[in-house]
Amino acid sequence: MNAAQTARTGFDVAAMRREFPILSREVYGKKLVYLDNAASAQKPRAVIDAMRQFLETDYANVHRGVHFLSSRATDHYEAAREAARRFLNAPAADNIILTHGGTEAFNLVASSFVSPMIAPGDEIVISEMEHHANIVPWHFLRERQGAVIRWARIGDDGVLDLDHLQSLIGPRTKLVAITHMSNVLGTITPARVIADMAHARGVPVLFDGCQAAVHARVDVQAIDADFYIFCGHKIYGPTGIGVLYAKPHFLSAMRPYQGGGEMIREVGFDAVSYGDAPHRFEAGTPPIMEAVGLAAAIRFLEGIDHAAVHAHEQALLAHATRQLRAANGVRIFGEAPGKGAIIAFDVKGVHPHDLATVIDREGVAIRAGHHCAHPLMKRLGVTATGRASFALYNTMEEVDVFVAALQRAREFFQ
Amino acid sequence: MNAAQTARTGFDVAAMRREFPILSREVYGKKLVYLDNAASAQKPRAVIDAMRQFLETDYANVHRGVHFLSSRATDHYEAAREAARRFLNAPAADNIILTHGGTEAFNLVASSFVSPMIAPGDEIVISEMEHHANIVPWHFLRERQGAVIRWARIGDDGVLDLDHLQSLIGPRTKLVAITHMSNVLGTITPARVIADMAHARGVPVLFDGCQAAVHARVDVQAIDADFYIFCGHKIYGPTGIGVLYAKPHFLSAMRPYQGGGEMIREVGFDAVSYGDAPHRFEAGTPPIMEAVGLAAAIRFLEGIDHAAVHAHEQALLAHATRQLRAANGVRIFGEAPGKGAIIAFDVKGVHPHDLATVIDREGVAIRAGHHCAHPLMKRLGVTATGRASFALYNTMEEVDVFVAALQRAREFFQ
Amino acid sequence: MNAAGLDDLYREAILDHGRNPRCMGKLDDATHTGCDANRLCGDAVTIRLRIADGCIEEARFEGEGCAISQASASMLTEALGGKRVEDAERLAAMMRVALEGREPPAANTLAGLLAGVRAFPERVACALLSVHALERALGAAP
Amino acid sequence: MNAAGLDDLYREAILDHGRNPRCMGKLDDATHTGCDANRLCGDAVTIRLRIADGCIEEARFEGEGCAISQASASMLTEALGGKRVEDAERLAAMMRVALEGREPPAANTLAGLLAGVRAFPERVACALLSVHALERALGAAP
Ligand SMILES: Cc1ncc(COP(=O)(O)O)c(C=O)c1O
Ligand SMILES: Cc1ncc(COP(=O)(O)O)c(C=O)c1O
Repeated sequence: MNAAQTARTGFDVAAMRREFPILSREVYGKKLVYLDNAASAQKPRAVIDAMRQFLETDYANVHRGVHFLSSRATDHYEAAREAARRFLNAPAADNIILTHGGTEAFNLVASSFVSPMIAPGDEIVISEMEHHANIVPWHFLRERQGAVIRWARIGDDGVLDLDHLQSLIGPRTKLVAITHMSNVLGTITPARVIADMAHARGVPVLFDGCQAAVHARVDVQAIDADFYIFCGHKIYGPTGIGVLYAKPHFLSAMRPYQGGGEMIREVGFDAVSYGDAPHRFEAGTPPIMEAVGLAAAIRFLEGIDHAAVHAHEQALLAHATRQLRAANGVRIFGEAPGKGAIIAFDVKGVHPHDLATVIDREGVAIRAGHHCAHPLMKRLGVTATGRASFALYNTMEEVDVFVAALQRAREFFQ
Repeated sequence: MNAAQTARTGFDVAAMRREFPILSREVYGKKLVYLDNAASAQKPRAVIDAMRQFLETDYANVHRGVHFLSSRATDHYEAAREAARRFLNAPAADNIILTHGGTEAFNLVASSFVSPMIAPGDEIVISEMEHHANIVPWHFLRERQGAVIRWARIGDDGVLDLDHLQSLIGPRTKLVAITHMSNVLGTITPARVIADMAHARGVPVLFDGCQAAVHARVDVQAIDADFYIFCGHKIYGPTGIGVLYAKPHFLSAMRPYQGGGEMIREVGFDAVSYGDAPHRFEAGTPPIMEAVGLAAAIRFLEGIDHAAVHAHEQALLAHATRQLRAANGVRIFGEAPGKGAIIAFDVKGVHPHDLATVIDREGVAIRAGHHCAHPLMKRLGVTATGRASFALYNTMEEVDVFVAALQRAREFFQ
Repeated sequence: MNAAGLDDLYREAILDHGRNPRCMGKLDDATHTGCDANRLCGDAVTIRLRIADGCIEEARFEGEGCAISQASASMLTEALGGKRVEDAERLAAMMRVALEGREPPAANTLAGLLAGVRAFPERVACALLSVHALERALGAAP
Repeated sequence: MNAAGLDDLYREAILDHGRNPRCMGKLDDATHTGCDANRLCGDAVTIRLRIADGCIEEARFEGEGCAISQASASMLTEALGGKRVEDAERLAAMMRVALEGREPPAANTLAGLLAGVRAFPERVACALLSVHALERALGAAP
């Protein structure tokens, strides 16, 4: 099946797997079948080596130094900003803020951009399928400043209800913040349509690209995003780094987020002034090694055929969906057309945790739980689901191993 | 000199140097002499390898998963918390919050602990020799909430004026936040005395241990710190991770800092509740790889003779101080008794930047500038200084190379 | 299931309690109530007791979650009926030690039945959920 | 100094201007003022011009910082005296291109004298500080 698959999509998955050292490890004496990619993807040799080599040859703190290593490290760091710019097709590197993760980027926007303009009763529009990272910062504004969160509905198929979304955007709306791809349902949202909708009412729009960045091609200019967020560890890069794209006029108007070194212009005893964007938002020693890893991950993705990868992931998704549909008692959550390679599901009579524990002993790693999406769980009427999520290194055989393990687990618990 | 040095202190610096791959590199065809350790220290093989090996064998996201790798990664992550606890001699691992850096830790305390109790006119007491990371967050509270920053004086020798400090602590003081070791002057402050002073007036105390953690032994119980902060990259660990120690009753009373996954208990449409410390303060995917590196750095430090290292660093400091005092036109800033291995200085007729550029071409990396300490620069009456800072891998010969290069630069500019 | 440890985790008794929980439901005249939820996975257990003269006359639970958390709640509440409060407290303490500690519990005890979980550190919290709920119920003011 | 590039960076002319800056000081009847500071190193330059009939009658600077930033300010203000505003603007633009761009500037120009900085990327900002201050002065309302 693998050979056929490769022939069909022109994608050599066996060669790809050799780039990821961890994939050759065993778990309880079984081959590792890693289907928890939406939580975090594994790292190719290129990323691991880039960080190691950087630490062994070019490491120093950035920006503040005039010596050779500091200047090298600064070049590396700024090259990562430029790589992120390319990756998102942002107009300029100054539009890119390197954060310590996706979550920090949401909090930065909430604190530096949204919070200062919130009066009690002002609204933030999100959807029912957001990740907690795109919910809890708005709850902070609700608790502390009286903001109101409006929840755009999704259909039973997991498709965002655009009419309902539109009806929520009104004169008190300060921001529309919507996922570009759901980490549970796989739904990819029509970003340009949403942006136009928000802009028609003069409201800025933020997209949560933490999942989309690895599955879809992102072009922040084409979708006219005002803010776009993704993180390194889900695109085969390191932990501890995220990217916030923002249009320059928002950036220059935003107050600083964290205070510390690098982000200031002048610090006095009774006064302080701040540097320009992006530095104003990058207080302290930044994630330097992580930036090197992020740049390597982006180069890694640039070096492979995006269309072939996409076709491969879609083939995995289709194969898994078909098999799960055929299995007894399995229910799939999320059937949006064009969805990304994530399947949330449950199995009748088997709690997702028990399922995950049982198939883990066969080497199959899936996620079980609420996936940091409590409101979505409520919307779906469950407390937890299983979730299998696919990466470019997964194979059709792995899907088969997963489904067979799931069947055996179901029988065991019956 | 090296052999003698080793004999004197019982410390084998040549062997130590072999643990740090970058030290064998050349710069402009010259041997690298890295004296910018206070900005960031280089990484031993043990740290680099621990992160690489983790990514190659055990990587996954933490906490949320029931599968093998996730459980391994969680163990690694929690082992880092325990390592940080040991390193600080904190009573329990739950007192340890892993942040994305030193700077984030200051901002967390400012935002989650201090900000909610600030009324206009309330005071934060710091010193004239603080790093911007321990200044700018308080300026935020000044700008946004009317807090007042009170500056404890230092003497011309760089010693903290304890009488003045005491006189500043009053009924409106909400926090005393003082460096445990100055990143410019090298001054080590009497933490326990300061803590007792603050506690006598019922005021909590925070210590900035970003420099002290690598040069002094820290015991947060012995000094009775309420908050203690250090960061990974200055103790031979990775970027992107910091540690905040806090006494449990403060932690449990503090509101969350960033919102996102992992830090919640329950997220609803109209309500949210938060998890317990330390998780309440660790939103989103944490610095997992970085935690592995931090734990390796701490184990590395635990594996060497602290007294011998300290003696070695003090010998470097004494040798450099002697030589610089003997050189023409060199002025040293900071002569506190028992100071750590940092020398800030300037050279008559040579701007620090020009000096740093010139000696860089001889392979010597020092820092030139304000060292993220503008107020201290004003106090010293300069806009910038040079700074040489020593690590356990520096040698007496390196000090000689540095001083000789400095002398040549001085002649060049005369 | 032949994979190491799984048979030990999901013993017949546990599967049975998981499928057919005993003592499940409301207890309208409860004097003591305690509940606990697992932040990470959403499992939840509420235990209700009717205590009179230092004796647990009736115990019931409600809950939602995996086989381990629900079977543990079922087995525990079943064991509580008729016990004196001190004995219930002792049972809770014993189970905590048995599931978190180093020494394996005796095979034929309640903790022994759940002991398979010790090989699955990320599932220990599931087994302890009802223990914690019980502790809270016993500690709650009547 | 024999190390590669240093002699080129610190040419005699630059050292001379650094040690004995020309046109340094206040200009009480200035019509145009501009200043810039380097956030990272604290170098600062203020340029003051007296402009009449489109012509720079006098130029002066005040500043603090490294040899490069101060020599560049000294050489630039010296060159400004008597220049027409358009020519000063052209000079600023040329220097920016020469120091930031790919093509090395001609040796016998002002930019040429400063061109050694091109091998020291972290010092280019020092050389451009006074250029930026000049641009601000020229752009400032009289
Ligand atoms: C859709 C979505 N948004 C936001 C996040 C938060 O990213 P991170 O945990 O890296 O901060 C995640 C990942 O957990 C996600 O899947
Ligand atoms: C004394 C002191 N405090 C705080 C910091 C801030 O640490 P970081 O830059 O790692 O956030 C530093 C280092 O730059 C420092 O030297």
